[in-house]
Amino acid sequence: MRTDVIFAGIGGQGLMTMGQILASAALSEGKQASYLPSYSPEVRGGWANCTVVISENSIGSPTVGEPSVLVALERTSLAKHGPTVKPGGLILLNASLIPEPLQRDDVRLIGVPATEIADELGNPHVVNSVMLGAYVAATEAVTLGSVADAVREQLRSRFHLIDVNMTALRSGADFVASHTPEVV
Amino acid sequence: MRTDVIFAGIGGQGLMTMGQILASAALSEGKQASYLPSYSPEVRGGWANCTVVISENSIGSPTVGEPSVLVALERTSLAKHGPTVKPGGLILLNASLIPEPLQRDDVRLIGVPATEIADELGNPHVVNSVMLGAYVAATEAVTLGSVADAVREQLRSRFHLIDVNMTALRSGADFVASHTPEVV
Amino acid sequence: MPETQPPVEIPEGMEVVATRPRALTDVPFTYCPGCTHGTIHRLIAEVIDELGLDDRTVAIAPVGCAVWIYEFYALDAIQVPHGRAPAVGTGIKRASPDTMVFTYQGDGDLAGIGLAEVTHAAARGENLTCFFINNAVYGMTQGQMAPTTLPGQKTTTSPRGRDIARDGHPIRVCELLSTLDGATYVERVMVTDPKAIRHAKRAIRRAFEVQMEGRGFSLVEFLSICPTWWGKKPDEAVEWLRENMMPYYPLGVFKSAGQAGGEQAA
Amino acid sequence: MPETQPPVEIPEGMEVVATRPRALTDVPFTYCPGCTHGTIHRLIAEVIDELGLDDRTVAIAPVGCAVWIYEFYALDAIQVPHGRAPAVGTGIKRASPDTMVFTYQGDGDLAGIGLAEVTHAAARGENLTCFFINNAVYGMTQGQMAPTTLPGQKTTTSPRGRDIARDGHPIRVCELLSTLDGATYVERVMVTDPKAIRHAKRAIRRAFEVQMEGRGFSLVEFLSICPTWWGKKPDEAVEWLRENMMPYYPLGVFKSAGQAGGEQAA
Amino acid sequence: MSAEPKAILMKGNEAAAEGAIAGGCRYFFGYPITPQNEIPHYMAEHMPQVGGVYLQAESEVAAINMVFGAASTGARVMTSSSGPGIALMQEGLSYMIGARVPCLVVNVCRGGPGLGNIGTSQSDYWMATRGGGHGDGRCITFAPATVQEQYDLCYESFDVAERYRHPVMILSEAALGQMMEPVFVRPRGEAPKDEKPWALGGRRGGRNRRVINSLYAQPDDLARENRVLAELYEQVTREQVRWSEKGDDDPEVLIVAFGIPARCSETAMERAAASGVRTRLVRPISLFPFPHEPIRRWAKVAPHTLVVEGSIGQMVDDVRMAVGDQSKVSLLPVLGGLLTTPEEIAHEIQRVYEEGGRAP
Amino acid sequence: MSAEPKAILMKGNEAAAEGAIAGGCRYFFGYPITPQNEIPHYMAEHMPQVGGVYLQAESEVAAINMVFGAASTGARVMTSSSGPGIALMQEGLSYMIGARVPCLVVNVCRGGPGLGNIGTSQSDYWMATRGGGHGDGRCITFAPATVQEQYDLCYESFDVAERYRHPVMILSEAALGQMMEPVFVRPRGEAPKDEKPWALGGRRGGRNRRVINSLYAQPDDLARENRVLAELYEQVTREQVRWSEKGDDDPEVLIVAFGIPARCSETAMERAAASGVRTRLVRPISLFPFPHEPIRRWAKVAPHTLVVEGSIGQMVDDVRMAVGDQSKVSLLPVLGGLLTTPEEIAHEIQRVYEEGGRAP
Amino acid sequence: MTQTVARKGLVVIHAERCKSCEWCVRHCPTENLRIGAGTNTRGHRPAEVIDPENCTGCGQCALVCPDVCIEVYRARRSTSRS
Amino acid sequence: MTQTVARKGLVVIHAERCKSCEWCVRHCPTENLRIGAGTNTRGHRPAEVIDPENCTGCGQCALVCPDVCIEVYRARRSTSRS
Ligand SMILES: Cc1ncc(C[n+]2csc(CCOP(=O)(O)OP(=O)(O)O)c2C)c(N)n1
Ligand SMILES: Cc1ncc(C[n+]2csc(CCOP(=O)(O)OP(=O)(O)O)c2C)c(N)n1
Ligand code: SF4
Ligand code: SF4
Ligand code: SF4
Ligand code: SF4
Ligand code: SF4
Ligand code: SF4
Ligand SMILES: [Mg+2]
Ligand SMILES: [Mg+2]
Repeated sequence: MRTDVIFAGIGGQGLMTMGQILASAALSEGKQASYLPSYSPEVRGGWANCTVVISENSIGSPTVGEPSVLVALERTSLAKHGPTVKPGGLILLNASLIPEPLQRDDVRLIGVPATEIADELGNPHVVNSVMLGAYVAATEAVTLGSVADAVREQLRSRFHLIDVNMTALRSGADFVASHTPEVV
Repeated sequence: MRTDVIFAGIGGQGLMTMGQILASAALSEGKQASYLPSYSPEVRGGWANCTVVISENSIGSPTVGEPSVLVALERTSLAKHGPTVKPGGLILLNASLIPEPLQRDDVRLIGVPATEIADELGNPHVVNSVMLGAYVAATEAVTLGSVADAVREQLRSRFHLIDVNMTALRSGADFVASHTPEVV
Repeated sequence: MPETQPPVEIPEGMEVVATRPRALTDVPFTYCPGCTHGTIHRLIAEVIDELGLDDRTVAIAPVGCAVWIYEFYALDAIQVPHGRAPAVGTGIKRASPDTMVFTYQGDGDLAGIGLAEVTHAAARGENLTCFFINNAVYGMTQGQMAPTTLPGQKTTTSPRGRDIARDGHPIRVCELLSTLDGATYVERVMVTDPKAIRHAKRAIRRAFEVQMEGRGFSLVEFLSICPTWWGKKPDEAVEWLRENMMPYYPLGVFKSAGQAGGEQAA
Repeated sequence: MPETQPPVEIPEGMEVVATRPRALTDVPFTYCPGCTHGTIHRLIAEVIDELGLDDRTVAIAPVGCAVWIYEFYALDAIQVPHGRAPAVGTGIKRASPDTMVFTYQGDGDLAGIGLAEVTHAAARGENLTCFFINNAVYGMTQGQMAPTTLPGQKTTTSPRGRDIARDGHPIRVCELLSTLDGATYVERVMVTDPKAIRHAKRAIRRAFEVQMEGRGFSLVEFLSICPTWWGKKPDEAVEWLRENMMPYYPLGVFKSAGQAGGEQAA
Repeated sequence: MSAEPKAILMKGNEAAAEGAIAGGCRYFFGYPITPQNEIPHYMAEHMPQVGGVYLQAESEVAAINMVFGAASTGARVMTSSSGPGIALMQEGLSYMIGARVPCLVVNVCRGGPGLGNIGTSQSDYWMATRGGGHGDGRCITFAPATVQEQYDLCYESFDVAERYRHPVMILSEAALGQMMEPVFVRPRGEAPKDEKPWALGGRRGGRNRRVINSLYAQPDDLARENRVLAELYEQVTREQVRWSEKGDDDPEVLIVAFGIPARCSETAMERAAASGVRTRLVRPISLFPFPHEPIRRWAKVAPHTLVVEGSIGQMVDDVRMAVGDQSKVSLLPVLGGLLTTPEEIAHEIQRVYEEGGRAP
Repeated sequence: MSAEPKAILMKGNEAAAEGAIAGGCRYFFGYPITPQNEIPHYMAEHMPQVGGVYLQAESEVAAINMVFGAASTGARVMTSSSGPGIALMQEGLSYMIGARVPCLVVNVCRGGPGLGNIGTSQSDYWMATRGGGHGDGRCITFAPATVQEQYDLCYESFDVAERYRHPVMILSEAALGQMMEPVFVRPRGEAPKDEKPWALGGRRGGRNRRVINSLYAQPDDLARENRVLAELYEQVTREQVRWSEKGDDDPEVLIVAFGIPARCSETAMERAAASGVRTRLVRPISLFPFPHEPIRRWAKVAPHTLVVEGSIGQMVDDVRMAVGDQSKVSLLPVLGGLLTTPEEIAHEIQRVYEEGGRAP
Repeated sequence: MTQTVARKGLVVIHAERCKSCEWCVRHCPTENLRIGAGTNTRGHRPAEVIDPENCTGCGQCALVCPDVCIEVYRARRSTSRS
Repeated sequence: MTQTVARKGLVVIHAERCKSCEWCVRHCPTENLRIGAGTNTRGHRPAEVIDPENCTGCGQCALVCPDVCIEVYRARRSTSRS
């Protein structure tokens, strides 16, 4: 089984970390994984995205033309990548920054008010963890436990950030679990 | 008719000037001519040679593997190029600096005591003109008149040198005319 | 949210004190929050406005965070290989001497890979102006050690701090170039407070004037902050600049109108 | 004619005052008659002999008339791209710090194409020695204008004389490099009379000593003649050097043991 | 499960750096450029741990010459850069080829020409395989397709470089440098201890002097060296041609691609199979020497040959030379920092298949 | 006979310089290197006469960037160098290609790799035809064989460069630069006066601003530019393929050679004819675009194809691509600064003829 | 379109350009600027004026703003304040 | 093999290396060197000693010779001159 996802947003939103953590989590579950980032040259604020492919067998292409899942952190990313999602696929979006949804009815759309959730948790930087939690809950590509372990590993040297990210992961997952998926 | 000659010596002996003057002279006679120099990178004292090809028609190759005429100004040049001269060809050499002749009996060899002649003329730098005069007398590739004109043109801005070079040309030609060609 | 705050109509009887210079397009800068590249851009644009040079100036964009100045300036512009702006500028000036030319170069660009080109341009007394932005790191490429990185400063390629024994000493560009006969005007300024900013603008103006008068090579060095790779908020970065860069890179006019000297700015 | 004059047996009771240094091979120099490249070669070889460095020195050959030093020195040697000797030397020193490294570079090589490499090596305080032969022209390539060609000097690419307005000012390398913190020892000498030659040899020795003691970058500049492209006999060339080069390129120690200054040689 | 080797997730750039260190590399000279910055960052961090040296050069010109110097002492030395920086190294590479000094150069290729962009590309194919600057030299060039292979090739490259006393280039891609995949790493090794009979360091113990040089003023001497180089390249061609292949044994479309486009092609082949088109992929791993032979072999079977490469068409020349008049060659160029996708390639396979093939 | 044009004896290098000046070149930036020094010497002498500028750059890197700057104002600008210097210009050339700025670069090729020697060579064939640094650019490359042609091609190159807004390279050879032959020269012309809509100089008269740039941060934008470049090269291939040919109409041996070796081949063909071997010579004048078509046409006739070139084998790749499986390709490499001779080539013609030919 | 009352100074902040760097906030002599609560489309929280009446039109904020977000106006001296 | 008589100094000139540049001639304090009449194989006329008795062994000639053609010997101080 091969599953793939594109995380897209602008530089500085923690996209790359999301992708790396997901790939680590998959690896720790004995799966194969590839993580492929892409970004514009501005140091901050340019476009950015990454593709993660997870598979039981060796991974051929690390790129996907028509992703099965898109996680969009802001408007322009949704506009750019939304139309490429495979029919029957899934789009998770940060509803706090993306007021207008995409006009597609052949995909599942889940809006997560991630910025608001992060603000409530007192740290605007954990938007990415909220969305990652939501992604895991919605796809079950890996377990939330493996993701949590990968986050802990990643934050080894900045352990004061571990708790809030754990909460953020869970909040994202909970949001998806407790809301009608076809929200927005 | 295509005729060719290689002038060979060491840097600073005025070889290149000889070749250029010969090519000019040919051109002034309405012939085609190419002059092709070759030298090592030392500024002074390295090996040097040039090939002149004269023809009634357009000149194909400006290089020659087996020249019909060689003019050698010192020992190493004779050693290097002497063996390549076409059987039946001609070798003119500066006998003042080349004591031992080449061991070939299938070519004409003419030794010209050019350094001595130049010394007698009071200017050691006109060795090349002596040899050029000798070459013209021996081959009649061009007329001595055209060569004299070309030398005059070349020395336009250093006209005090014209006379001695004219004498040198004539001395070289005279030497060839008045000696057994198979000398040395 | 509205584009401007307040969403404005200017009342009668008010005159403009500060507005966007005409020599800037309306393309937003690509810099990180608080980065002083933007401040310097604006000052240069203001001087171009004031001297009325916008219809005869060519801007030369470096490789570095400021690579997009060809989009920011409402001027003819050319984007050139890393470090080679002074050579490109030389070509432009030789072919079109009445065009005003300025380069805008980072410390990696000018003092690293491009040191030969700027030094020779200065030695030739090339009639152009170099704006040199010293932020003590390679900003665009992720904060590596620059030729101007201070002793002990941590960067992505000096993770334990710049070690003089291994990495050598920082280069003081103004001091170096002002030894050259061809350098007409060389000054080091900063842009970290209003007074310094006003002074920096005067330096920019003097540099352009030298060029307008055909008096040769001018260079203004700006001590600048890189909040991102210094890992500091803008105000902390300003503090760090004052405490660390200023002592190593003293402000002042190093060369003026053929006169040498390290005259300190007030 | 015999190889030596007289064809010699040295009588008993005579001691050698001057002979071929061991650090030279017996390959004849490729230089034009009277060219002082050869004098400088011999002095360097003598110092290597005297300091006993021949079994741990690598010579770096430039591109220029001196390219063949890899044949002239009885030492390990490497021939490198034009101007890049200090970078190559850096690589050698970093990989093999107890090897003594010297570069031998012309003014085209060091002050022209290679200005960035020597300046950065100096700034880094790279522990190697550069011998810089300033003959005010590109010798090997037919006498073009060099960065050190004097104002008004005629060369094959300044046929009407170097024009400051077009070609810029000559570069004074010692003055430039001695502004750098990493430069430990910088001196300019000449080799046009016996006294100057003896002094030059002392400078070479000091430079090697700096390197042996691990004290960083050292450079000795030699004012040198190029009879061929100056179009002068050797003695006229010496005269020209004294009258024209010396005033522009004053002799002296420009930097010593961390001390700056333009102290004039006696 | 403790003794079992464990794969770790690494960026391609980090894998290149770690692979080189494991292969005995102890000196790194380089200048920053995206998308390869993780290599110098990793080296700055790790070289001191293994008693090596990371030194940031003032430019790529200086970097390659520092490599020249350090490598001339017999040490294992590398540099890395991307297109514009590699362009600046061309003269230095030519000298190292002429002087026969081994080293490793990693090019994490970005979009060009000019400043281009930092997206992924393979458009330095010519500069790698025909480059090495002026004169007759060319780089021995390997192109990895996975992060593991990036590690392995960097690890191995010093042995190859020293075997032939010649620079080796790894032509990587932005995508491969930036992506993460699991990598099995080896213990960090040292360079073999055997003395190199050409290495400089002073005439220690009074040995004969050694010279590293590429100047041969006499044409005969240079001709001799050129002939040696030509023979060396013949030997390299006998010994170092590397490729992988997979797919049908009676292909209708032969695909030739290297690096990431080759992996995308693999996935595309599954789709093609689903639409009933038989394909075979030959993935060159060595770009010089180029695997002419397997390509020609399959070209005789497949009426269509599709080249997928990240340029407007460079490797396609080598493929054309291999294929001769045996099969019809088409090109799918992947331009300007773009990533190709299995979907795009599958579409092109279908297109060339339907277009009808065989020789010109 | 007064009004008749008179040929004057000129060195190839002087002819290049005079041809460029006659073609409207007014700015020269360069750095000395043998065997092309007569070009800068000539320019230093003559540029002031025509109101132009000769400026000696501090390096070839600076020179090509000065060319970039001056050419960006719309002026006709050139530089010249030889192998090592051209290698240093690769990055700058790539920028000019990416930014679409025309210029003329003359490479008077010497022996390589490395410092090599100053003898004659053609071993920068790849650097010229595949070069132009990193990325997808390549130089439009012409190779003269006579001093007259050197003059003519330099004269014409500015028109070509401006037509395509692209650098043009003349790949000359040491021998051709140094040799003298009669040349018919034209009156010195001026560049056409029409305003170039891309040329910089400030927004004079309040016109819109202009930007010369090769950075396209968005992959889609760079892909678009790459596509434009690919199309440009197709157009160049349609419009600029140049070659000359001569010899028998039913050749047994097809000779492909450019520059001086082509002229030596011409003389060798007379000898071959004398020994009863029928030959035909195709001499590429444009190296990129390469004259594939005439070569393929004659390869279908001649069972043997002999490539004579001053390298260990570079153009032979292009010939192989053209010939496909139609004829057996052999190479006579002329190495290391050596000059070939008609005798050597005649000998090789005989050898390949006797060996027996046709496809692989 | 708020019609502002007559005052000494007036600043207009281009919120879309603002990157919330606080340069202006730190340098306003009357401490009349602050980072607002809203977010612009790039995710930054733009600076805003605290009390329009308090602005002297000194221009310091515009002088230090690296993103040229601020325009400043000042009452003309010759004109009487209404 | 000329057996030289005892003397203060003795110079040996490697004629094959000499390029006739006259540095030594100009710098000999006793004006004891000159360019000879013969030519070596490279075509230069090497320097030669005028009067062997006149050489002081001062070494100036060797010091200035750019082509390392000259070896200089001097009578040992301790040794009595025979
Ligand atoms: C030849 C070449 N080398 C390296 C790079 C990569 N590069 C891009 S920007 C940059 C450095 C920028 O630093 P600086 O000049 O200090 O400017 P800043 O970003 O700090 O303003 C480098 C090395 C390049 N584009 N080209
Ligand atoms: C990259 C490169 N550019 C140019 C040259 C040609 N070149 C050879 S020697 C030389 C200059 C030599 O001048 P200088 O360094 O002053 O040494 P000199 O011969 O005067 O001692 C040049 C430009 C080269 N070999 N390589
Ligand atoms: S990386 Fe540094 S220099 Fe570049 S824009 Fe950001 S803060 Fe400014
Ligand atoms: S050209 Fe000049 S520097 Fe070179 S060897 Fe001759 S005299 Fe010396
Ligand atoms: S103009 Fe002056 S008083 Fe008004 S907001 Fe700006 S800094 Fe504050
Ligand atoms: S200084 Fe400018 S960018 Fe910074 S907070 Fe104030 S208005 Fe915003
Ligand atoms: S040693 Fe002294 S005295 Fe003797 S020849 Fe030499 S310079 Fe003259
Ligand atoms: S100094 Fe040396 S080379 Fe010159 S003339 Fe005297 S011995 Fe000969
Ligand atoms: Mg910087
Ligand atoms: Mg010189």
